Parts: sequence; C-alpha cells; structure tokens
Amino acid sequence: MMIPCPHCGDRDVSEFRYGGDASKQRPAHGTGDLKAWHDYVFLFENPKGPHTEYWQHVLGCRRWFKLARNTATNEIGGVVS
Amino acid sequence: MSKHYSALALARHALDPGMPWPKAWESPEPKSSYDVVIVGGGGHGLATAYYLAKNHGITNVAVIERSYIGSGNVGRNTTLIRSNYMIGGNTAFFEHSLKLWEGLSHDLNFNCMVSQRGQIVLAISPVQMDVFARRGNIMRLNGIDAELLDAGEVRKLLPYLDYSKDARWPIHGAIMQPRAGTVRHDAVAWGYARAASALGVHIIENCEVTGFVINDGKVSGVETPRGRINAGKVGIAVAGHTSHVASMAGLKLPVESHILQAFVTEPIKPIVDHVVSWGAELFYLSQSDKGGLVFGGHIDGFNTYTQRGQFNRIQTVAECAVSLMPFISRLRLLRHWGGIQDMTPDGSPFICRTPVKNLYLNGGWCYQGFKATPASGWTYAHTIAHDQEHELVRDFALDRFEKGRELDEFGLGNWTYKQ
Amino acid sequence: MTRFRRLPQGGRIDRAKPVSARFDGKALGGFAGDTLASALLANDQVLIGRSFKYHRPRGLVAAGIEEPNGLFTLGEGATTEPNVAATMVDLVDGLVARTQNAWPSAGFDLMAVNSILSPLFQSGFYYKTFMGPTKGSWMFYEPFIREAAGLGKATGLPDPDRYDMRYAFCDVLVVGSGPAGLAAALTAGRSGARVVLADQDSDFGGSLLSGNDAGHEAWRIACIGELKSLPNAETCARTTVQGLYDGNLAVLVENRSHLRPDARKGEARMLLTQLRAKTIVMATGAIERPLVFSNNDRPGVMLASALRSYTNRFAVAPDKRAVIVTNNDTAYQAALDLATAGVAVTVADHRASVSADILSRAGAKGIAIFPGSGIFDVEGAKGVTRVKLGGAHAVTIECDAVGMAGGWSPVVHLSSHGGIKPKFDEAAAGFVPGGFPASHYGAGAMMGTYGLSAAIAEGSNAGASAASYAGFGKTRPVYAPEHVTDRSYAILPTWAPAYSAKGKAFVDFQSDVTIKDVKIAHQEGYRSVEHLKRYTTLGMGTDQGKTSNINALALMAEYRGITIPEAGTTTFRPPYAPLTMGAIAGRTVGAHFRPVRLSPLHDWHVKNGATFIDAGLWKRAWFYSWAGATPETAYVKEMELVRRGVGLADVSTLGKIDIQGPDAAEFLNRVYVNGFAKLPVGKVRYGVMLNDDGIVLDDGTTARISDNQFYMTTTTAQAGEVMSWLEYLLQCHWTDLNVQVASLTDEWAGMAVSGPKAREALQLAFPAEDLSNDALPYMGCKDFPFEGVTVRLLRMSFSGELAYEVHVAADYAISLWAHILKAAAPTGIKPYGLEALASLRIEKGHVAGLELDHRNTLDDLGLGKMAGKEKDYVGRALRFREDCQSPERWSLVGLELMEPDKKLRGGSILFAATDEIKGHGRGYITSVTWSTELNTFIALGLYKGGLGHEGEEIIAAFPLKNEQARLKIVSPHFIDKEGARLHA
Amino acid sequence: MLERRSALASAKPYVGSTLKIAERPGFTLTQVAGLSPDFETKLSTVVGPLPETVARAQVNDARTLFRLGPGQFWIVGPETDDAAAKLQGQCAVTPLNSSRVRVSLEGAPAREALSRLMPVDLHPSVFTPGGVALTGIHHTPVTVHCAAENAFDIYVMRTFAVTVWEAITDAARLFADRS
Repeated sequence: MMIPCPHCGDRDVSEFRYGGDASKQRPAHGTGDLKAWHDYVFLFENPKGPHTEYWQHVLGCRRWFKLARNTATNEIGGVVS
Repeated sequence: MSKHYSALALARHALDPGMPWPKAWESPEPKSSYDVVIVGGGGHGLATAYYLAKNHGITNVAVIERSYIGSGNVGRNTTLIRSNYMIGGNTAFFEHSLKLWEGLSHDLNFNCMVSQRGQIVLAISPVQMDVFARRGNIMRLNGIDAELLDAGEVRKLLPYLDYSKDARWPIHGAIMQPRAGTVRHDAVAWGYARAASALGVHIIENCEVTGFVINDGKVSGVETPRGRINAGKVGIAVAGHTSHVASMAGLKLPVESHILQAFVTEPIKPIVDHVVSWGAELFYLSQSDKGGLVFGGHIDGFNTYTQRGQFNRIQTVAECAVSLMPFISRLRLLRHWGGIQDMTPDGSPFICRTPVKNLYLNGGWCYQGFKATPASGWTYAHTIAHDQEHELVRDFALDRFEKGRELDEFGLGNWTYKQ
Repeated sequence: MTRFRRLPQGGRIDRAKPVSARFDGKALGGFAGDTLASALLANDQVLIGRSFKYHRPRGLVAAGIEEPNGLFTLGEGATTEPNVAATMVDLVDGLVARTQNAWPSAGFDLMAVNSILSPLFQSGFYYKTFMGPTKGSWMFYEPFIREAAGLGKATGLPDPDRYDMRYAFCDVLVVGSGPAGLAAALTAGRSGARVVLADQDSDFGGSLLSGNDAGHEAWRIACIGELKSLPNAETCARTTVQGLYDGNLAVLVENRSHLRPDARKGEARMLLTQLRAKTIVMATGAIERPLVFSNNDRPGVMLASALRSYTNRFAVAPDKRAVIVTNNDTAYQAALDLATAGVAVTVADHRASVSADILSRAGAKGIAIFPGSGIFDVEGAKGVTRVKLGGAHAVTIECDAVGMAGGWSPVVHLSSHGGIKPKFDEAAAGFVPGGFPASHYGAGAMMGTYGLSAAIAEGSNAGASAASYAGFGKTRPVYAPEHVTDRSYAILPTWAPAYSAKGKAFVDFQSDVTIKDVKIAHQEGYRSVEHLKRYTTLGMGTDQGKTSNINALALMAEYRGITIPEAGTTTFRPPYAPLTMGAIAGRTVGAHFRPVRLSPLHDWHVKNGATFIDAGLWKRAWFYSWAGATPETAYVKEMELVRRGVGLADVSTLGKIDIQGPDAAEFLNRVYVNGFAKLPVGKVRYGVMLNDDGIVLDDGTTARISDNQFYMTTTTAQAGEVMSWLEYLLQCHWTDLNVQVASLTDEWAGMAVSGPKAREALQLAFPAEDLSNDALPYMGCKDFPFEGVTVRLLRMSFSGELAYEVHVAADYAISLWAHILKAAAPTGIKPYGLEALASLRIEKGHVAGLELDHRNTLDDLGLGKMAGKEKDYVGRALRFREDCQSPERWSLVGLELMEPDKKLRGGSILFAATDEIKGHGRGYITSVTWSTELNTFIALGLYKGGLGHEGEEIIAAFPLKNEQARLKIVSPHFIDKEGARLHA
Repeated sequence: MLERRSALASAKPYVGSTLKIAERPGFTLTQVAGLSPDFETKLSTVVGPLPETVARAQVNDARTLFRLGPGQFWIVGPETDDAAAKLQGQCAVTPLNSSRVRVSLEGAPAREALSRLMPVDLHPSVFTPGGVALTGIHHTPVTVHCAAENAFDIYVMRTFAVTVWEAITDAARLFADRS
C-alpha cells in the first residue's frame, strides 16, 4: 500500500505509524466525563468501507495527518484536512 | 453406508468401492423458527451448536453461514493450540480448551489430528526469561504443564536454529509447554458440523444474516435473503466481522477488524518437530503433517477487511524465519493468505450477553480464536442456554473497559493495532 | 526401448556447448539451452519419479512452470534445495539433481505398495481413522504419516547463499513476453514511458519459443532488439512476477542460480525487486489443461503443448509415434510440428467432426485423425507403450508418448491477487479476469485471446493505453508479422472422462487426486470449491493446481448439476510460483536482521572490557571485566563501588526530547500527571505520564532550561513511543499550543556519576565549577562550558546515592568520559554497567520497565500521590475507573528474603503465608537483586493490597524449579528512606 | 580540549573501485522550528531563501537548507556556522551536530546501491541534483540529499550509524558482480 504523505508524497506503508480512527472526537482537555473518555478510547465504528484515520510518516517528516481509506478495498481516498 | 468413522469402516468401503459414504453434514432448507440461531458457521459457531445439543439438549438449532462453513478464520489460522496464559481470567478458560482438544477426535468421531508436539518459546535475554518464568509458574500453579529450558537444552531439541555469533539476538533459553501443539484446522469445522448435524442441528450455508428482529430490546429472529428466521435466542459468532453484524443490532463495540497473515512453505520431510515461537518479534512456526512449514507473525497493523496482506509484513515474517532458522532460506513459500480478525484494546475476547435481551456475543478473539474454539463453544453454549455467563468466561465481559478490568495478557497496552 | 530421442538438428539448444550435469549420481549430458527436464527427456529418462501418495511411476507432464511431477532435489549439503521443477532449471555444468520421494529408486520403489492399498487412501481417509484406541493415539500414528508425507528433504543446515533486494519504479510493467507482452512492452516503450518487461523464462517470446515458424521468429527477434535498444526499457529474464500487492506493488524475483553465484564473491543467487508500477499490462498467457482419463499419469503422457515445446525448442521428440488426444483445434499445431519433426502422429479428437482445413493440413503431414474418439486407457508400467481409444474409433495404438489437449486456462493469478475474482468465459472455456482496476490491462491468452495476430493487436493496444494512463501520449503500435492467420480454437469442453476405462484417472497429478476423490468429496458434501480443495488436497501442491484446478471445479459442477460459474471460482493467492524464502528476506537476515543501536560511548566500552547485553535494539554495557568475569559476580562489585565510592555509568540510551515554545510548560503540565507549570528554571523534576486509558505510559525527568525550553528524558524502552505521542497530541489535538519538540536522543550522551564521592569526582573533573550543595542542590541542573563544549549537569539519582548525570554532545562523549575517569581517578572511580544500574534502582525502589508494563496504574506503582489534584492531565478521567481504584489491586511492594540460604528469582508468584500454593497467587516478583546494603536478596513486586500488608511474611513460589522462599513485605525504598544521601 | 569522535570511527571501511562510500564529517546541523507566524521571514533574513518543499534542498553559499515539514528546517553549514547563534531567541533552535552522521555515496553505481536501501524512485530524471528524500534505511530514518548527478549525502542517526553503514556497504558489495 502506498500512503500519500502530504509533505513527502506517496510512500510505502512501511514508512508509517498507524494511529487509528480519526473520526472520533477527542474529549476536550479537562473533560472528566468517564463515559465520554471510555467511548473515545475503547469503542470503534470499525466500518467496512470509508474510514478516516491517523498516520504518522515516522520514517520521513514525522508529521501526523488524516487519511481517507476504504477498509473494504484499501483504496486510498487521499489526505483529509 | 458407514455413519461411524473407523479403520473398519474404511476397510469395508475399500472392499466395496460402490458403497457411498454418507454426507458429513446435512444441508436442509431453513425452518421458519428455531430455539437458537447461531450467526456464523465458523469453528466457534459450529462448536457452540454442537455443545448446545450435546451438553444442554437444545437441538432445535440453526447455524447460519454467509459462505461455506469454515470459510473464515478456522481455515485460515496457523493451527496452534496451547494454554500458556497467566492472567486470572484467561488461564482456566484456555486450559479447559486444551483439555477439550485432547479428547476432541474421539468426541466428534472425526480425526482432527490433535498433535501435542509441544510448543517452545525462545527467550532472547535474561529479562525475558524472567517474564517467561512468571507465565510458566502460573501455569504450573494451575495444573498446566510448563518447563524452563536452558540454552543447551534448547539446542538439543532444536539443532537447526542460528546459534552462531552472527545471530542478531542470542538464544538464552525457552519455556516449553509439552501438551501444546497443532490441530488440522479444517477438520475442526467439519468435525463439529458433522457431529452437530448428527444431533439435529441445521447447518445452513450460503445464507447471509442481513438483520435482526428486535422488539422492545429483545431479539426474536434474524433476516436473511431466504426469509425471516425466528429464534428464541440468537448468538453471534462471526469474529472478523463482529462490528458489522453487531451494528445491525445497534451495538458499537471495542473491536477493530485487522488482517493477520499466514504462510506455508512447500512440503518437506519432517524436520521441525515442535511448535517454535520467538521472543525477538512475534513469530511462530510449526510443520504440518503434510510437510509444509506453517508460520505467522503480527497483524499488518491497520484495520482492513481485505484479505490481502501487505508485502512489508511478508518480508518481516520471512526475515524472522530465515534469521531464526537459517535452513529455511532455501525452502520456498507456497502460499500466503490473510484472515480478518477482531482486535480488541486489551487483546482478549468477549463471550457474554449483550444489552439486547436474548442476543449473545462471541468475538474479539485477536490472535487466539483457533485455540479457543472448543472452550468457546462450550462456554458460549452454556451462556446462551442459561442466559448467564459460564464461570470460565466471566471476565470476557463487554463492560470491562468501563470498569477498568482489562485482561491484558501480554502487557501491550490499549491499542487494537499494536496487540 | 527408446521413447524419446534428441533430434539431429533444430531447437534453441547450442550444440556447440555441451553441458554436463549429474543426475542421481550419474552424468547427465545436454547442451546449453536445455532445461534439466529437456535433458532428462533427451536422455530418454521418461520415468522420473514417484507420485506423492500412491508412489505411481511418473514422467514429465509439462515443459514450463506448471509441471506437477518433475520435482527434484538440487544441490548437495547446505545448498540442497528440494522440490524444484526440472522444467524451470537451466542445465548448467556442475548441476546436481536427485529424484525424491522414492526408495530405493524411482524405477523400483518399495513404497509402491501404497498403490495396491490405494482404495484405503481415498480422499479424506485420515479424518476417518487413526483415532483409536485411546485419546492420544494420533501421537502414535502421526510420525508415520509425517514420514510418508512431505516431498523432498531439507538439510537443516544454514543456507550459504546470499539474496539481494531492491526497490524500483516504472510507468508500465509488462508481465510476460509472449506475442502480446512483447507488443505491449514495445508499444509502451516507444512512447518514452519507463517500461519493465519481466518473464519467468530464460528467454523472451513466451509461446513463440515453442514454435517453428521462421516469420514469427524474425518478428520476435526484431521486437526484442528494438526493446533492448530503448534506454527507457528494462528487460528481465528468469524473473517471475510473484505477486501483486496494494498500491500496484509487483514483486519480481530474478533467479540467477544458473550462474552458480558465489556468496563469498558477493554474488547473489536471487534478486527480489519491489516494483511500484504506475500501470501494469498482464500478458501472462495460458496453461494447457490435461484431460482426465484412465491411467492418464503414465510416464510419457504429457500436455500436447509440452510435446510441441520439447520438439521445437529443445529438439527432443517421441521416438516413433505419438498419440494426441484433444477437444479443440490448438492440439493440431502440436501434431503438425511433431509430424514435421518426423514423429508419426495419431489424433483422437473428442469432437464428432474436425474442420476441413485441419483435415487437409494434417492429411498433408500423414497425421491420422479419429474424430468422436478419446482415450480409453493407457498401458505401460514405466512409460507409455500402447494407447487404447474409445468412442467412434476403438483402436489400439502402439506409441511412445501421449499428448493431452484439454483446452487452455488463462493465467489470471495476478489480476486475482488484486482482489478481483476471475469470471468464467464460455467461449474460452476458462476463467478470465473478472475486470481490471483503472491502471491494469490484460492482453493475449490470459484474456482468452488465443490467435497470434489478435494477441499482438491486443497487446499493442494495452501497451498504448497503459503508457497513455501513465502520462505518455504518443506511440506507434506494433503490428503482427505479415501473413499470419489466426487459427480457430473451437473447443468442445469435456471434463469427465468421455471414453475412459476404470483405471485411476488423475485430476491433480502432484497431489494424487483422482476423479474418484472428487466424487467422494461430492458424496460427502464437501462441495464448495474450497471444501473440495481442502478435503482432497487438490491444488495444494507446489504447482498450486495450475493444471488441475479448473478441471476439478468443472467436474464438481457436473456432479452437482450446476454450471461452472454457479459452482464458484477459484482464488489465486500469491506467490504465483513457489518463492524462495531467502529471496523474500533478502539481506535482512542474521547479523543484519534488525538494526543495532550503539551508545556514543560504545567504542570505549569495547576497549575497556565491557560485556554487552541486548536491550531492545541497543547493545548496552552489562558489566565490566574489572569487576568480574560473570554478571552474577561482577554486578555486586559494581554496586559496592557506587554505594561506597563513586561509579560512572553510560545512560546515553535514555530518550531525550527538546521541548520549546511559549506553551511548553502548559504542554508538560498536561502530559505529566504532576505539575510542571511552576518548575523553576535550573530545576529538574521527576514526572509520570499516563495513556488516555489511565495506565502508566512512561516516567522520566524533565529539566527547565529556560522559561520556554525544557529538556525531557524518557525510559530507554519507551523513547520512540513517547516522542510519537507528544507529536500526536501537538499535531492532531492540541494545535492551540505553540510548542515544538525535537528528539535529542542521538545528540546528547549521558553518563551517571553516582556514589558518596560523586561530587568529589566531578569537582576534580570540572575544577572551575561550583558544585557545592548550595550552588547545585538535589534536582538542580546547569549548563556550563568545558573546554569549548557545553556540558549539562543534572543532579538527580537513579541509584539513591549522591548522583549527577553529565550530558554532553555525543561527539565528545568518549573524550569527556575518559577525562572524568582520569581526573577523578583519586576517588577510585570506575565504570559500572546495566546490571548494577538496574540493581541499584531496586534498592532505591525506583520502578522501571518490568514494573512499567502497560498494565499498572499510578496507584499500583505507589505514585498516586504525585498526581495533581487541581489540574487536568492525560488519562485522568479513566484513571478513576471503578476497578482501577480498587484496594484489591496488585501494587508495588518491597520484598526481603527471609531465608539466607535461598535465592530469589524474578517471575516468582507471591502467596500469603496461609494460602494454598496454587492458582494465580496474590502477585509476583518483577525485579530481583542481591542487596549489598542489606546483605540479602531483595525484590520489587506487585502484591494484592500492596503496602497495606507491610511487615507480613509471605511466600514466593517458583514451581518451575520446585522452589519456595519466605519473604517479608517491606517498603520498596530499601535504603535511605529519608533521602539524606540524595541531598548530601 | 575535548576531542570529537565520529560514530563511524571504528566502522569497517568500504573499498570499491567504482563506488566510493565514505563519511563526510565537518558540518554543523541546526534544526529550527517556528514559534511565530513570521518565522519563515525571519529565518530567510538570516539564512537566505528557504526550500519550498520537503523534496528539494536549497543551497545558499556554504549552507544547505532542508525543509522537514511545515515550519521546520535543517540548516547544514560548515563547522564554523553561526546560524544557530544568530537565530537564538527568534525560533526554536535545536543544535543536532552530533546527532547525525553524514555518509556520502559517489560514483556511477551510487543510484543502484541506494535502490537496494530505500523505497524511493531514484531514476535520474526523478531524483535530480538538489532532490531530497526523508525516508528509511534499514528501519531507521535518514535524510538523503542528491548533491550531484551521482553523488548522495545520507544523514544517518548517530546511534544507528554503524548498523546503517554496514547495511549500505553490505548492499553495495552484494551487487558488485553486476557493476
């Protein structure tokens, strides 16, 4: 799989660190709501289809970015801003 | 026709080539209603149906499978069985599973080739030996076999490893479970299907469950392209696709679907007589009875439903194989394939009731689905029959993350994709 | 009798270059251009081995990669390579080959008794027996089954050869160099696109190499010549495209075994290329299918295309007469070519009638044709002697060879690797690609296009389209040679034996699967394609069912009374052909398996008697020879040095992070559980980080260098994780914070100076600096210049003694380290290693990797009080989950051994004195050391209820060695509880 | 005075006829990152024009500038470079002089050698002089700079310098039969 790093261009997946579902909204710093944190940390939509996710170009520019990918096909939709 | 399998039956059929064997399992048309519908005709679903009938006398059961039975991970794994678990909620469950494996061929009258050849886990540092010792001690304290091996003992058992000074990590010793081993994986699906079918269970292939019938928080059936099938109780056993199926019942789970690859070389004469695992990186290898070296490593590391693995992971695993066992370099990879597995944040599974009444969940197996098959079926059947979790799976609960009761067997932290 | 012979002329062999190989200990002669297979046949070695299960005599079936029978063991000793298809091995001087799976020899094999017992060995027999008499009986039978199974033998010796790997990129990859592939590559090449043409064969041309038409040959030569002249084209022979992966990654493996590469000279046996292609043209051809009939596995029964290939390409032909059995027109090309080579040919054609064109062309060559006929049976124990036909012409024919022409199976593997299922094409009577993604194209026989000019046209079009997709517009098409007439295919698909006797009729030669096995699978309900394959092992051999899958699928469809598409399709998984493991691993094996990480002080340690230990990727100084020869004795001396004098340890492996910006303090305040907002400049603070789940992620120290700059250290093990975590928070979530982070792990070396004489030692080393307790108190830090270099001195302690860490730019580390040792020599300073470092911290009760194992909370580690009550920090919410706060949790305790004659071991399980010693206990020992201070073994451990049980005597059990010991629960701070030493 | 010592001081030298692989010491490496919106303007006042993308280096007299990503740069200058001092206080300045070892590959087979090591297109029409790739060699991060047609500078992490050196030289030796 080739991952399009927004800064370095298309690179092999082996240069990246995966960071999981990026569609989840991280509770604001300071939120003490246990359920909000539980759902954020532990529950996943895990869709078979379009997925937005974090990747870090760890053997490259070290930038984290959001990527659209289809989990049913591994087709890359592109970087999401 | 010989319904019972034996050497004698085989001889009778050999002498009378015209005599047909009966079908291993029947494929009836689905009825409009069952006491229990199991969604998923994999190892766990079929085992559950078998134990529902055998242990609980519930025979009005249908197993509904989207494709052919055993099309999922029961036919895609590396066939290992073991019970080297050290976390309280895991040890007894997996040992129960190993005990069931030990009698399974007899129980099912189907030779699953349960080969207790022993698993050897190699340590690459003294610290790792301590970590292994903790595991081995817990096993011993729970009546499970475990032995520490020093480097010399390992060399006697596994003379083909790299003991040279070129080895990136030296072998410090190992922990061995002699009763661990391998099982012919497809036979498990077929054996359970045949035995369940003989007890009256309906096995319905090529029939996808497309929805649940839920009223007032209670499930009463499933929708399929072949019509609605009513059910007193419904059990989900579709590891790999648990999120998708559970979402049809409105559930959102601590599960992500990831691909785990597996590999087999061309068949060769016997050379690796144990299951060998390595502490440098996740890597495990055994030789099938057919002669191929079967091995695997980590998940690819990002969620996907494609059964196609990434080549960099294939390289990683080949590097492990050749570095640990340099003779493998000259052998050839015959096939590699992928299975989609449920990954949970703590690497442990679920066997439990769900917030929907009469709907039960079995999933989240991570790397350990195959070895768990008999105990999973056994305890899931109990859970469904009694509407109460079996005592062996009390910790495999959905709410454990909310409660802070993670079952982190390997100490990898809460990351589905790092387990 | 002679069955095959070398023709006096012709072929692509170089008769001026004789080659001598060894086969089963005897000389085997041939010529350059021969394969091992063609040389065997030329030497009339028709019987070449025994079948897998029944040990039936077998001969070659194919001339290419699909060969199911002709598997040999090549090489000797450590270079032994089992199961190699003779058709893919170039005959070279020095080649050594042996038959396998037969004893004592292929000609006389005692295991052939299996053939007599074969009714017992029908498919799936082993699922039905070997279960008794007792539960564990399989363990008795298994060794016999294992011994009987398997093909060749591996040696267990390390492979002496090397394997190379490279990355490559191109615009157009063309797979296969037959007519369609050549046309595609050249058309694409003419556009200026970067083209790679790969073919598994030793030469380019595909099916053209097996032909004998001078016009076609001229076209082939011209195409290759032009292609090779293009600077933008790369041609790769002996290069199999083994798999296609996401992102258009094609994996190519070039086999250089024929060059007999020498690893000592830096020569690789294989080169694996990871090729990223913008577009891919698949011109992978088609493989001929056998026909299923009684005794179709007799040596000498081959694919018709193989007979043609051996005759035309290798100049090896049946001695006198061959029978060809077919259900389509393409077999006549083989018949005509054999006849041209002087072989008498009879064709049995399943079809009721044959076209006039064929009748006239065949008639001209004296070929006898029996329409409406097929093979009833084949005779000849160790090679074909006679064929009996059935059907319209039930005649018996004496012959030397039989050619089977059951139609063609397009090679759709690569398109299938991409996840697209093949679809059945009625006209082609085979599976063709079920479609292509935008950047993929197919051409020629793999698309079911069998005519030469049609294939060339399709190839040229595909090449042009691919180039255009890759951004290269203009090209010139490649045209077929003149006067080419595309012959008809006219297949009448026949799957079940139409005219056959009752002898074994094989579907899969290599796995010894007969038509009866397919029937049994059907009877027993193993009817889906995958069940059929798994139950009968069909298609599971090294040939991956290249000749058998489609026949089996079609037979099952016939038994089920459904069409082939209804019966399903078959999935092809990579690799396309058996792929050498060494080639996949490449250079990344042995010492190069994983990178080695070295401290800037490494060279000093090497020269000064350090023994090293692996810690993750790092090689760390474990102990030094001045203290002893084994770790068990040395670390105790090194501990004593630190407790009584002063020692110097390398701590450069700690993760180090530069944190700068106006919001740096706020950032740290969020990631650490304890407060950092008010840390004064010139001070260091210990900090702990949690993950979002409230579990401890890491600990370390952070110094405030200036208002807006901090210097963080992490544990060695978690350095990478922490760095990524900080970047993640800053880049993805806390974008409002103005902070920059940079890794300093490689920039700064660190050395710990520890012991009561630490200040004295440092004062000697840095006489110009005021190091008094007032000037640099505990947890103080300062930067100062020393001989032109900045030295960062942090007064903190892992050992519990008066201690400092001296950090300096890594380039100067050895020089500074040596300076300290020399200047402070009067204090008796010496180096100490990791074992002592890790043991000293146990005495002080500092947690480390074995305690920070992603399972423990802040409270478990006795650090709960550190957490800020008024501020928020990562992991705070989930830290307070119900069970995370339970007093029953296992938490950190100190443990002191009460029985002086015993030893404590890490991994021991802890029990209360009155507990029965079974189950999971109440905790376990994480870290153990001999305490030089207490003169006994001490440990850190986790215990249910933790220090609530302080003072209790408990039991440590180590059943793996049948040991138990009595311990006392004590504070984990074994020494200097009040911290007097730290503040000294 | 304290002596500088290269991380490759005891690495086994590479002897080749067509390919030269050697350490190229004697540089100053400063990482700078922005803490204010006008960072790039301020930076270019001190060091001259900045590289526009990650993929191209900018050579300004004795200095070579690399862009690491948004608002982050490397300044590689001579040993006497005073850029770090000049920029102090204007942005986040992190001296990294010891943290990287510079290995140069020169000669006709240099591209082929590198193709063994990094998954980046090295075709002369694609990776041209001035080109930069932030990528990985032997699992470790590297910055590869195409200094001239067949000359490359590879900035390797110091603690991995020996292992990467061995990976590079091993790869180079292994295709010697083809060069």
